[in-house]
Amino acid sequence: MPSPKTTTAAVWKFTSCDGCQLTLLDCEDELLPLTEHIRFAHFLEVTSVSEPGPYDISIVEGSVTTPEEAERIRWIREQSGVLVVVGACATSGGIQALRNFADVEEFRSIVYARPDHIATLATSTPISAHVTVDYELRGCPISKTQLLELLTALLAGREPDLPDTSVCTECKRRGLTCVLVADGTPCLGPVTHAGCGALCPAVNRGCYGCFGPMNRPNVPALVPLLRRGGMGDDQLHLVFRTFNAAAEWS
Amino acid sequence: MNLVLDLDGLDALIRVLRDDGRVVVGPVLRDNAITLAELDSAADLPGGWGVEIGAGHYRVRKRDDAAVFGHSAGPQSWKRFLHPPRRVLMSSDGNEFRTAQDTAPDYAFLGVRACDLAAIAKLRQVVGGPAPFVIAAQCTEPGELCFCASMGCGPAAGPGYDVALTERIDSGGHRFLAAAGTVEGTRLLDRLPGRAATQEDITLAAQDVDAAAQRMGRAMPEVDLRDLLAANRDSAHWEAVAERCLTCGNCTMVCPTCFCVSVEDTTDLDGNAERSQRWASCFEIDFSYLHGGAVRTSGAARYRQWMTHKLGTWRDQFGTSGCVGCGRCIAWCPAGIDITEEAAALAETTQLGGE
Amino acid sequence: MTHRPNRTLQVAGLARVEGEGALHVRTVDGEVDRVELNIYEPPRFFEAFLRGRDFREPPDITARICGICPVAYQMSACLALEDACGVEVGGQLRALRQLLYCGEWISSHALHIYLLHAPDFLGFSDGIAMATEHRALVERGLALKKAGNSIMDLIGGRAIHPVNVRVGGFYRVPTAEELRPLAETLRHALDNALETVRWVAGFDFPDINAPHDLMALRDTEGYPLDRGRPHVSTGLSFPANEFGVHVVEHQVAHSTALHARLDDRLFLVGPLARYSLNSGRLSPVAAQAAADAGLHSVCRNPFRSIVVRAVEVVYAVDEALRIIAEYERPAEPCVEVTPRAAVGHGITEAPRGLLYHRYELAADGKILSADIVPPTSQNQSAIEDDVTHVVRSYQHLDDHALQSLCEQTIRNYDPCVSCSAHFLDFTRERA
Amino acid sequence: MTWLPTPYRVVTRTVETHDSATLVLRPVAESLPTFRPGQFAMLYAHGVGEVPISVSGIPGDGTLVHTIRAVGAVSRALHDAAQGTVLGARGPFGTAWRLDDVEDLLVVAGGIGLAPLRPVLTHPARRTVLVAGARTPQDLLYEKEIVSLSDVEAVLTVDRGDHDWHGRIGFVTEPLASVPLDPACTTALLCGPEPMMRFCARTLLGRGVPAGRIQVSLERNMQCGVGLCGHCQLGPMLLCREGPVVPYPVAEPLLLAKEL
Ligand SMILES: Cc1cc2nc3c(=O)[nH]c(=O)nc-3n(C[C@H](O)[C@H](O)[C@H](O)COP(=O)(O)OP(=O)(O)OC[C@H]3O[C@@H](n4cnc5c(N)ncnc54)[C@H](O)[C@@H]3O)c2cc1C
Ligand code: SF4
Ligand code: SF4
Ligand code: SF4
Repeated sequence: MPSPKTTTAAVWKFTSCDGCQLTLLDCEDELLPLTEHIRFAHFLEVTSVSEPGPYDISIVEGSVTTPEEAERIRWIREQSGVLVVVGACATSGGIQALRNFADVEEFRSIVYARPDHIATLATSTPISAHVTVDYELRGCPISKTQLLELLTALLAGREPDLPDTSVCTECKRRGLTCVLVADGTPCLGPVTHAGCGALCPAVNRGCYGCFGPMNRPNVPALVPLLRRGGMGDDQLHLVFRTFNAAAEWS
Repeated sequence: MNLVLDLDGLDALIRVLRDDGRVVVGPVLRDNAITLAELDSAADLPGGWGVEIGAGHYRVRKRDDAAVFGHSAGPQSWKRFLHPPRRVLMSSDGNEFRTAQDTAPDYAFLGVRACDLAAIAKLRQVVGGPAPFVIAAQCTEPGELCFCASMGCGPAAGPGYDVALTERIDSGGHRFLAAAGTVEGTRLLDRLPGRAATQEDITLAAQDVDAAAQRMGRAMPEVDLRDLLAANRDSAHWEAVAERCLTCGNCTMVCPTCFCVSVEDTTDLDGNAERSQRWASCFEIDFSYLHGGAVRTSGAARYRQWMTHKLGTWRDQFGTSGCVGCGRCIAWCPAGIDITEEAAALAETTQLGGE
Repeated sequence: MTHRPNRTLQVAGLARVEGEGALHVRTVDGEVDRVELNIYEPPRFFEAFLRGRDFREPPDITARICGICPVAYQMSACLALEDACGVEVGGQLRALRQLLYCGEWISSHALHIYLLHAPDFLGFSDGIAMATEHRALVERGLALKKAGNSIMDLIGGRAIHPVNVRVGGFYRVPTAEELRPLAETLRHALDNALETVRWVAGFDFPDINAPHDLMALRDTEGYPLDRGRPHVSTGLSFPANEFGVHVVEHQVAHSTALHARLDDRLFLVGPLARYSLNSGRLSPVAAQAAADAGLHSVCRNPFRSIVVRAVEVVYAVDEALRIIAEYERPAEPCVEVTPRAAVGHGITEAPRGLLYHRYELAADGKILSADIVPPTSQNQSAIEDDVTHVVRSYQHLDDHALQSLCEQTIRNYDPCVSCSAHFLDFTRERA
Repeated sequence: MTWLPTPYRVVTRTVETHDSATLVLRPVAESLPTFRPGQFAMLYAHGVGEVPISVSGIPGDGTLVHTIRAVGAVSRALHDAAQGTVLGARGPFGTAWRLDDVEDLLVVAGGIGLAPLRPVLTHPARRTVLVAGARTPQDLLYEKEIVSLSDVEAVLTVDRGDHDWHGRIGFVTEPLASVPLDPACTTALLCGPEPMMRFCARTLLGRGVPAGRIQVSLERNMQCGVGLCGHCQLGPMLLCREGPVVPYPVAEPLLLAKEL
């Protein structure tokens, strides 16, 4: 038995769907070995135990959409050695950031009969808008491979390998045939951040950008190609305004 | 010795290679494209399928005949097998370092065109590795994006093949003229059912290949490309390309000679480490990362790097051009950026010395 | 008079539930004065921003309501949109959908049984702590969960928010050969699933029966999964398009989740309801497992829901194996769907219970309004009622024990609090 | 075998500055061929990664001497390697400083750039002048050692001084403009940030040092050291092969191009 390491980790949820923290539990083969190296000091979805900070690693899922959350993230930052934010919500505000482009009062009244009971902010913002972030995992949801890469890198003291180039590079390494060129299917792969392993092209589908923009995407150059694939103004507008609506696409 | 094989003969060829323990790789129709995969028999070949190809455009189409090699370069190249997308380099337990087991099988490549034969040579010059057994397919029907003739790499297969096939379908039937290029090739042909080639077979095949040279869809400008690119380091044209370039890296990934790799370190929970290499691209910003930031961040600088290396500085480094004229980078560039057109645009505005 | 006439129990952050909630219980003079399941999961306004989106988007967008049961959202959304467009997806395409859904049931139930719920019965704070003493058990649960995920990876392209689902079917359908290795995995999973039933059947269960009405789908054949008609234990049954007439949501001050009532009565959806209304339709293997576990044809004890879930895992694995055995690759990955101005309804059985979607489309396929009623908002009143019962019946317990029991009562429902945020029918409420 | 490091053990570790340390490495079994000044090794820190590091000393006893500044994960791990740690080394790679027919040696270094130049300070020359700069006095490498080298006329300068600093303040270009030289007989070796080397070379050219006698050591991302990974391209060169030491006339046009 390796001696139990004392690295403590806390998993925090902000406004989100739980999918990214679930990714940790989806590491079925690695979960128990991981717990021999990392102690989960706070992970509400999994355990009733909640130890006070500080924590070596904090993993934060979700965006900031309430005044309480804006407070809480500051406290978490203070308590955490390394702050890792995971998923589209935490890195770009997530799908709920669509409110940033609309009137949140109206949203509130569409969903609730007595909107005055609901405390919410007018915007959904990424964690980095509030505190300094050490590492980001993109994706809606994040990739299990990248999560394990990050955790093993932190444990080994190396830099995690998280390329910020296009999905195309992964698509080609997998040996997939480009759906944009060979089928005329609109694909956001050329401007989308790598990390998923080109899941959509692998099922003959165009990438819809759930990992958000790559480093320096050239969106204007892609737009005519999407049009050629049959996308109209409406669709073009929608396709960049979904899971990473508030990210910098160009 | 020259032999004429029919489809059964081709099938026998695959069988014999497999019996010898080789993994036979060749063209197959898959996911709306003609890709490369392991062949069990000649029935796996894309008989009757051709392609319609343009800048940023590729469609498979039904041919009027049953030709199995009637298609130009597809989305993949032999690079995947000789220089795999990911390869473990070594492992470490902290005290000892071990080279990774080389698990590459003994390959036989079937249907290698002249351009790709040249590419295999250029790639192996850099990355090394065992030579594959090569059955070339002479090019009798170049595609819309082919320019191997102007790169001096085709359409006739140059040296380096073990056997070269020339496919012909006419009133005389569907057949392949098989010519051996090496002793091993001759030995292989000896084991195949076929008839000895006549002079006519040989003449017809040569004519078909010659005619192909006249039908190339593209050509490089007739200037010294190395000088052209060296003279254009500060050209404003790079900005113009950068407006269209997605910096997605597809061109480098599909290029049969682009060899760049990045190294990745992985660790497991028991303290073991592994180093691997994976295909990298000079279009990745991190590719030129130095402490403090990347050297090449603009799209213009990255495109310039790619094209300059491919057509120019490759010669400084390896004594030959990095481009074989297969046209893949044009077809599989989603934006349809055409290296021959960009070279022509540069040539138009450049006075090279010595004229 | 009891010994402790006045007390307050406060659980600030409910652990081992998906999403964020709190519980507040107050007793005055020995009488339960107030029980509030307080869901403070911030609202995300899905129904609001679905308006104006394209009819092809809800399977991807609504999946993001819940990372635990995205397939359920995708399935209900597809069903509702196909209903609006007058399309039915049948044959092997439907079979693939069922297969995908089985994957989610297996994975979600295994997660709940092993990591969230069983620790309550065995006295551990969580699955990880449980693994220190019962490593093999937890590994079995994880293996089972992984089997479910591998179905979703293969059919859906990924386990969380699958990418391969679209209105009308899929983007790419697997070849029979690609499914073969999955069958191998599932045969092992079946053994694990059967052992799981045996294991959980041996737990100690408090003797409590939920008096509420039970509602679940009933399909023309088989156990309900991806389609069917809502049936209620009272004998009531209605078509999907009448869901809104019977199930009405209303907002409560203490929660961002809306509460629902069925014809103004408390009701339950989920494994207990599904089982009690359909136990006769389980596959022989699953039925045998249920019988061996001592389940009768109706089960109203929420604490035994863990056994029902385990039986449902057996069913889902068995069903997945059947589908793979009978699979032939369809010629097209999807049927064509042309939008039209219409309203569509779709109900499927999420692991946690019945999930309703309704969309109103314009002729060009734009969504005019959307309405989503997730299982947890349907169950929320019943959960509070259960907690009230528990507090009433177990007044003699000390605060700590009573609190644990209350939490366990909530976990009986595997409440997926993250998705429970919000969903009220806008049009009806305004009217 | 190209990629297989040879195990070396850290025998001594000397702290040089707040972020730099010198390691002496002894082969665990096999040793690498002898390095020449200016050449580099690829040093591997277990599980963290491998980076190019020049030799900062050539004792001739089979050991490797490297000075490492911690700037990122790998250099940090190497820098921190305690006595006894096993590291991996590959090499020797790259070009060396050309020292044949040296009369007067002028060594110009900025920051960690002094490390690859340290071995030439003891090279026999008619006269050796060292002009070394650093950001602050705390960043000056080998200060005591330099002062003790009686054959070296050393001019040290810092960008920002402090109250303990009584030496020069300013960039290396300033002393370079005035240090006594016999330009025609001078061989100048430059290593430091690119802009520094460009300015210094310009100053020296202005003073009449022949361009062909100015050598610079260049830096690009390197992941293999043997021309396989492609990262170190600078124009026509693969810097791991044709560099890092390059004659200034070759380097100048490349350094002037933007983002090359
Ligand atoms: C020929 C040569 C000789 C060198 N000699 C020395 C020396 O003697 N002492 C010393 O302290 N430093 C030297 N360096 C610089 C040293 O290699 C970098 O500081 C080091 O690579 C930084 O890696 P990192 O992982 O610590 O930092 P990060 O900045 O986190 O780097 C991440 C990755 O980027 C790459 N990278 C970053 N910077 C460089 C760089 N400068 N060169 C090449 N790749 C880089 C590496 O692949 C590295 O793994 C030399 C560089 C070269 C090219
Ligand atoms: S399919 Fe998409 S991701 Fe793949 S190469 Fe084409 S554009 Fe890029
Ligand atoms: S291909 Fe694009 S949309 Fe699909 S999973 Fe990857 S990043 Fe997300
Ligand atoms: S040239 Fe084309 S393929 Fe290459 S990086 Fe630019 S857009 Fe991508």
